[in-house]
Amino acid sequence: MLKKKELSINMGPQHPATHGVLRLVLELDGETVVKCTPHVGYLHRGTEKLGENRTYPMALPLTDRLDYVSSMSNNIGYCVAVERLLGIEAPARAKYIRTIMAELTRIANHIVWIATHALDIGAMTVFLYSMRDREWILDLYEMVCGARLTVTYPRIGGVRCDIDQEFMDSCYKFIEDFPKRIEEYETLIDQNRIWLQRTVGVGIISAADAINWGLTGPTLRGSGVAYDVRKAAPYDAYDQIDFEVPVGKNCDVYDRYRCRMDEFRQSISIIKQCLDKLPDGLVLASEAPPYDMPIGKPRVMPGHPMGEILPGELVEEKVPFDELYSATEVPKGELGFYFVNDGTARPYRMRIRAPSFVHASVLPKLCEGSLVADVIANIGTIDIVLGECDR
Amino acid sequence: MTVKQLIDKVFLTEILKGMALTFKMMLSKPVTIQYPDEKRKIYPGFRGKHAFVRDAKTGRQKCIMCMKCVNICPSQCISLKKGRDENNKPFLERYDIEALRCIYCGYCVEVCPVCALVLTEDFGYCSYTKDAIFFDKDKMLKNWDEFVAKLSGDVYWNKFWRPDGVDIAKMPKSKREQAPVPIRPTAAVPSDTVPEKKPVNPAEKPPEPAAEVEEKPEEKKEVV
Amino acid sequence: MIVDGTTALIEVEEGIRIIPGANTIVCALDKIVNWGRKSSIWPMTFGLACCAIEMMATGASHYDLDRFGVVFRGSPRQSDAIIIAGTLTKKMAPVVRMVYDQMPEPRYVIAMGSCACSGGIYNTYSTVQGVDTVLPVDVYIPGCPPRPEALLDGLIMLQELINKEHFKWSRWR
Amino acid sequence: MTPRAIAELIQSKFKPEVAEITEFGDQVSVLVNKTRILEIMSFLRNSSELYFDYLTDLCGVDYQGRKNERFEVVYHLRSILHNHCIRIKAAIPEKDCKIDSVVRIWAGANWHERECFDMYGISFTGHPDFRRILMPDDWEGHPLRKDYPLKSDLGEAEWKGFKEVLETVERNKKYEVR
Repeated sequence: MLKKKELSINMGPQHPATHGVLRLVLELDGETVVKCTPHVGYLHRGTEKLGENRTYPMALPLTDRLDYVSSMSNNIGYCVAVERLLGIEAPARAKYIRTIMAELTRIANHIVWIATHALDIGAMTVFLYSMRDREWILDLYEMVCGARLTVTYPRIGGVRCDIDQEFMDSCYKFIEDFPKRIEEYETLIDQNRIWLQRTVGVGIISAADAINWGLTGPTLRGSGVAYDVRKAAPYDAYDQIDFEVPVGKNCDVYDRYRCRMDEFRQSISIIKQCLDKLPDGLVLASEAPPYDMPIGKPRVMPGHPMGEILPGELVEEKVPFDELYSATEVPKGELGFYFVNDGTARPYRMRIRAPSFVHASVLPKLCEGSLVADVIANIGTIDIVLGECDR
Repeated sequence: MTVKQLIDKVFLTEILKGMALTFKMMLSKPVTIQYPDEKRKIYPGFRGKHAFVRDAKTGRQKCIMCMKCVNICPSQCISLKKGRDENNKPFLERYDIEALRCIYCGYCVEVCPVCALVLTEDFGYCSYTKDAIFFDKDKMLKNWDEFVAKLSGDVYWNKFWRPDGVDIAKMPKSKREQAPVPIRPTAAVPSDTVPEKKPVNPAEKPPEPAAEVEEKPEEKKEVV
Repeated sequence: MIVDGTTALIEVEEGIRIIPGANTIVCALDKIVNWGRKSSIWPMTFGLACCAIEMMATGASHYDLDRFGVVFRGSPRQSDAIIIAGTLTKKMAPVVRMVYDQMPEPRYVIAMGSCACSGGIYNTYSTVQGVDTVLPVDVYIPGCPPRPEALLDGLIMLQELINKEHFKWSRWR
Repeated sequence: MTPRAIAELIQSKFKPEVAEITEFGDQVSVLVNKTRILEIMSFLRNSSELYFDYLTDLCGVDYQGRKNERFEVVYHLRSILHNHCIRIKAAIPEKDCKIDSVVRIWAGANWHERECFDMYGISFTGHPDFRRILMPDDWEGHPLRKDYPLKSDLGEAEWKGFKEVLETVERNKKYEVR
């Protein structure tokens, strides 16, 4: 009888397939993963603390760099949250433009996802084809706001620049052309037997488990739960747009892949509706705060000796704080911002509920008991970006 | 198993389809841009290298030392020093942008009330040393000259000077009346030899005690 | 072929001369080795943050790094250069240093983007203020993130740097 | 159910535990005592009319000098079935900085609680795998506390691992070719 000994394998933080700087410590029994321990924090940059030291408009560029694959969506999520906090309503045109941008970003994000996911599993060509199409979206971004990746395009109370006819034409052309591109990716991998063997029946998580673990976005919808913030608590123009939420049923990597492929098509339909319906008007609310928003004094209860408070000193009377949790549906899932505001232009507490963070925590559940090769497929399918995970 | 599935299995149809697509792509027009030889179109308003707008009339920069860009900068990479000449008139003594820290958000361009600052469409300025990417005010003017030399038209306009969203009535007067900047030097002004502070400050050096340093006010409250 | 010894050699480039009439190049061995080295920079895939996405875009169809002989390698043992693309945190710094120490000489470091060059917007408790505190950097590429063209510019600058080197290859033979 | 009705239901069920109900916009937060948090949470999770099956977020807040109890742990709950949500807060004094873990109720709380400990130093009793998550294991201090410095230069308090790297850099400098 041979003596069995478990083998520990360290994967990452420098590993081409970990989508950044994720580190996994795998304990293997032969080819089977017995224990999987993710280590995150290699990209912890202190965004929350930094955000508490900046005013609301100044913290906007920080959100670009959270989930750098879909920076526009993060910006929009942040702006929606601050608007709800400050009680500002963006004009209709700005809302539609934001919706277009959010959906373009969803496409761009899923393109990067399919590129890296397919590359990890072994389909190199998809990477080249999809990155080719992504440049088109980046061009659209550049046209409208002058940056490719970290756009800082939306602003609190609207958007920064109006879109012009050139953008509209290019965007129409894109949504006309892109379905053909999706078919190209599908030709390459949809029925491919290697792809099927690597994805079908791998990384199964049931609907109840998925909800219990707090998964959101396509990762949850692949398990058959049609939960989407765009439907559950609409923001921007989503309540005036007709779209479906694609769901899977087998709860595995392949169904999540199908879900995202269907989201491509839904996004295109949303963009088309928005472009058709795009109202005229302003793109920024008149009461929107300027970039040089005055910082102001913390709000106090009447008669409260604010200003004499020293750090560490107990305060008898309660200072009222505004608290707000606002969620938006970014390509990866539900991006939440929780603000505690004390009346100044700086958030007293800025909490970012990042979908990637939650998704990364489910990796042990997905990987344990599966084969070591499936770990790569599992990392790809939950679509994490470490910038957002570690913040 | 249906017949179709059997055929798919035996003849590797899905692989053949993929191969056919690859073959089709081989004959299509390549998308690759041969970069150093052929350049991609940069859209106007791209946020790149920093520059000071050279005023066509005076040949100098237009900064009025309002500190707005210093205060707004999210990465706090701008520092400004206001000096005073012997007539007690303020002039821009130092204006430094630590461009390696900059995040190119364009806030400084947008808040500047006189449109003195611009993020040009230049992007490639890598260097072997850090010092080369540290811009002081002379270098910023030089950046402008380098940038406009490449432009074809007669005037330049940056869309972040007056973004579409902001109500024009809320802008300061200088910004409302800002016209596209002429970039071809008029005959009267030599383009790069105009001394910076000579017209207002003929003395050799400004009186030291009068120089006041206005550091970033953000700094004080970093630990909250 | 008989070469006319009296004919002066023509210098086509610095240090490279040709013999007129004969298909012969006269140059130092350095030049040939440097030409080979600069045409096959193999950087390591070391994406840390945002800039890694632009690095991917540079490697993909539109910009195609392979044109420059740049092929990404997964292992530090096989690579000549390391492109630090993104924010370097203190937790990551030991890893970066270890990876760098594993690379064979001669090796080069490209700091891509604001965060890698100087810490960028993240002047926080957990961020290293510039990768040059940990590694000797050869080329700084500003931008947040730099355009793919800027990365290509940086790589071309690195090629120029390699081209100018003398005798460096022999020490590590 | 409206958030207000949920809050009132909690109040009627756990009368002495609920300290305060605040409202902002259409969001309601319920401040509860931390002692019976587990009981309250399992009621919210399991009762059929509330059925908060989904823990959206769990985070800490530091109210140093602003409130009597320094820390608060904030739970954002959501019911996917009923599509309603509520915010539960538990005040935690600095001296007795711990609270019961809710990992047994929502598995997703696992990393959130670890992060909360990492950033604020609040311990969660009954957590299955309790250690730091974002910062290195031997990092000193809890960064998101209000008295922690923001700037990169930590001086003497610098993390040991980073100091070692800097020493390595110094040591290896003489072997550098350039």
